[in-house]
Amino acid sequence: MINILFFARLQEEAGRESLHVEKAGCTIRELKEWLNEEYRLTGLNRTMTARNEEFTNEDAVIADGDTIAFIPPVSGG
Amino acid sequence: MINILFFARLQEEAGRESLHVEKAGCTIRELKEWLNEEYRLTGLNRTMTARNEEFTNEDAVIADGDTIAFIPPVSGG
Amino acid sequence: MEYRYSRQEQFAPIGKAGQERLSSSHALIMGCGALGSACAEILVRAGIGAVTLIDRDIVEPSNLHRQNLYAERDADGSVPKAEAAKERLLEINSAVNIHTYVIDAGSDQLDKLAPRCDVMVDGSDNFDLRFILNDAAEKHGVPWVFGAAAGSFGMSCLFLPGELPCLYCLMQGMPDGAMTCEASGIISPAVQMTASFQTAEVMKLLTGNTGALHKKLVLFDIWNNTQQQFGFSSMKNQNCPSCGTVPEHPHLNKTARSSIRTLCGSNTVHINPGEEVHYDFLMLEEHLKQHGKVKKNEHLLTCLLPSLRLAIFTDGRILIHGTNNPDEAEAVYRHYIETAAYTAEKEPET
Amino acid sequence: MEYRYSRQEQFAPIGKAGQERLSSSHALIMGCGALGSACAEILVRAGIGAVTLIDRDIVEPSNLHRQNLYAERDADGSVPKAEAAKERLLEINSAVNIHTYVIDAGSDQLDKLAPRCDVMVDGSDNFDLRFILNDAAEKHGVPWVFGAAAGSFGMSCLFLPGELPCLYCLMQGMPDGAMTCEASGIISPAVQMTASFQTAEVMKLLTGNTGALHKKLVLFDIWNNTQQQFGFSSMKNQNCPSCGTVPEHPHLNKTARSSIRTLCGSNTVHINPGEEVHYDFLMLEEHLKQHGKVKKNEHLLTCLLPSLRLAIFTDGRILIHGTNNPDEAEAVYRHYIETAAYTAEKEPET
Repeated sequence: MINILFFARLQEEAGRESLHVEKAGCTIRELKEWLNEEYRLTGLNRTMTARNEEFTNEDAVIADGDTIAFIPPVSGG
Repeated sequence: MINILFFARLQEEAGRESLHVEKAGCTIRELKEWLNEEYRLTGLNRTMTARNEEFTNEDAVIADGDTIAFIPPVSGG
Repeated sequence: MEYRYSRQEQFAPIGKAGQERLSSSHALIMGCGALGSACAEILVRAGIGAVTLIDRDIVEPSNLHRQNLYAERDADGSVPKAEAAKERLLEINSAVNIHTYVIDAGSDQLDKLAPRCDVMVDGSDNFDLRFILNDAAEKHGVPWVFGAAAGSFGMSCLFLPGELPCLYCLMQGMPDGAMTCEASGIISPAVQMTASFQTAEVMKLLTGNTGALHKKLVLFDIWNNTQQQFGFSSMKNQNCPSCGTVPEHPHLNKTARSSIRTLCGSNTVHINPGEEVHYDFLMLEEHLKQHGKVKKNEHLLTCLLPSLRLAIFTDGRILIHGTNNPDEAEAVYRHYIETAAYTAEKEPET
Repeated sequence: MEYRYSRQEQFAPIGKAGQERLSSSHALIMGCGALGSACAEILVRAGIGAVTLIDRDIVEPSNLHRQNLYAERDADGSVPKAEAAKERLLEINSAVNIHTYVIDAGSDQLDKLAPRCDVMVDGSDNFDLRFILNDAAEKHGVPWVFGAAAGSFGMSCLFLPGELPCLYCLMQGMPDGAMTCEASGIISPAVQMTASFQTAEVMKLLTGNTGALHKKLVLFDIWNNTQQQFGFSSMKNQNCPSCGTVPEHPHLNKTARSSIRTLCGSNTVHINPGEEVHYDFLMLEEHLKQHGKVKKNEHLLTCLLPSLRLAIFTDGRILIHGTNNPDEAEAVYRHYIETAAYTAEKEPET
């Protein structure tokens, strides 16, 4: 079981702040593809990703119990 | 084993941000007395206390794995 | 051209309806130091309908590094903080009604002013005043938001009478060893962050977003990058003297009395004669100019002594800058001022 | 009387030594909107030695709810933000050296200005400019602090060339779907909190407290009371075009070209003719006053058309208020302005 956190725009799109799913063993890239299909989340390709509060790249493999956070950038200033 | 967090003035007095000790089963009051003796922490009587991120009073009994935070007030403004 | 509040109304939880509610709301700002002036600026820019500013102090050079409404001219002119704040706030938003009280507010004044406002914002620097605010809030059913900052720490918490435990439930008495700006210094980002927490709760409350209220005490250290939040709903004490089933509001029932207090974060002692005292400023000026340079403005008279500076308000209060020692301050008061003054008892102006 | 920075020096990690370092430091503030003006005020109050303010825009009424250096008179007078900011900052602290550039800064200007400062503060509202800042920082070894806010969200991160991965390592390209003030609105507490995070890092850096630097990206939502911090030390990409072993600084090498862009958070289109254009303001005034009321100040000429307002800068840039549509803006430009102007090619002023 892994824990997924959504922020900012993605929170609105997903309609929720978090998600628990059985996706241990897949890569970040595979998880993004799955979320795009299942939840119609857009722009995930260009969304920063953290695993257990550390940024990570798309090749990283997700372990059981990991928390994955998707961080879509804020632009205003 | 319990986890103790110090903030503000108490952090300076204790010289550390946290402490892990075998104090499950005692009350907050007893823990304060023990900390006063062992670590010479002053003013603990008038320090707000939280257990697992919820404020609690001095009669509460601490369970194994609890996180106890001592929150000495800040006064300036 | 775009409407003044268009970007704030575009924020969905506020919208046009929230903006209208905000524009008919009234906040009391207790203290116009660092937190009070930061909160006042945010709320006035946001388009609140009215603010009441209360402060007993004047702008000093050592305030300028963290108190965002004041400029060098305010310190040079020894302008009372509430008046300097009002002037700048009106330049920012002339549509807001701004009421000022240059007084050492205590239980009498807060008991009268609390029921006239929708929320009270804590910009004070001591827990004596916070317990008075807490009692006034509970007695009149007015929410208030606690805020405090020192060093790189800050804390904030909204109190909702009738719904949440009160400050007295949480602290169960006057704290000792609280962190002050005097001892720990203070940096401006800690001030602005505390004020951000305070005003976010006030904006939620006044725009009708009660579901978004935090209902936790937040504590942070911006230098060491920590932030903690603590719930307190279980702390309600039915026997609490401030909010219990038979409330006594003990801090509202203290009678005003004379006081000599060191002010937080400035090398200054504040003397409150207790009852209102009216000086003959002409006589006082004649007397004091033998000792040092005297200046007057509409709010006060200042005298520069060799190592101290006196500021005497029209209501009889005195600030003695250049000392932290209440005994020294009292001796100065007796030596230079008391003998030159006559006393007239009067009701407080509020 | 107490020294201006006494409470800041009393904060032990700064002290007298830190204050001295701060007073000989120079910060570049890229953009004087909400974050830029909040950061500038904090750093100028804190006693930084010098700031360089860069902004292409003028003060608008819809800025006032969140942009803390500006007053109603600045919006009434269509004053450029960098100039209005400078005026207020000098009232606050006349000892600080303040340099202003009312320009649409791009790679040329930042390549020149970056090496003259100790830190760059991101007060911009778009990632085009942030990637230019990032390249200029990496090329010249100057730290910069990213900041962004929209709705009730904010994020901040300090980048340290040579020590930490850069913005490009983290984002790996221009983001799409980033939150803007246009779409999500913006509330002032989110601005002040973001600026608090940014300036805390800048103060640590400039006072020599490098051990206290956060080295994480922080993200918060002040309406929903969340805050998260993310480390990024493992993200260093040796092939990064901005900070890798063979850096190309691609965003610094783009040649300036004409652009038509919608500005974040205001119903405005910005037209940059690319090369510097010098209008004959007298001729332009004659021409435009047939269509609407014309006003001039030392920085620009404005013309109030039935549903739009034009602001034409001396360097040839144009703001068209009242539309978000670049095509409409371009048509207006061609119709009202281009025909009345003559062009002279010149080097940028910086």
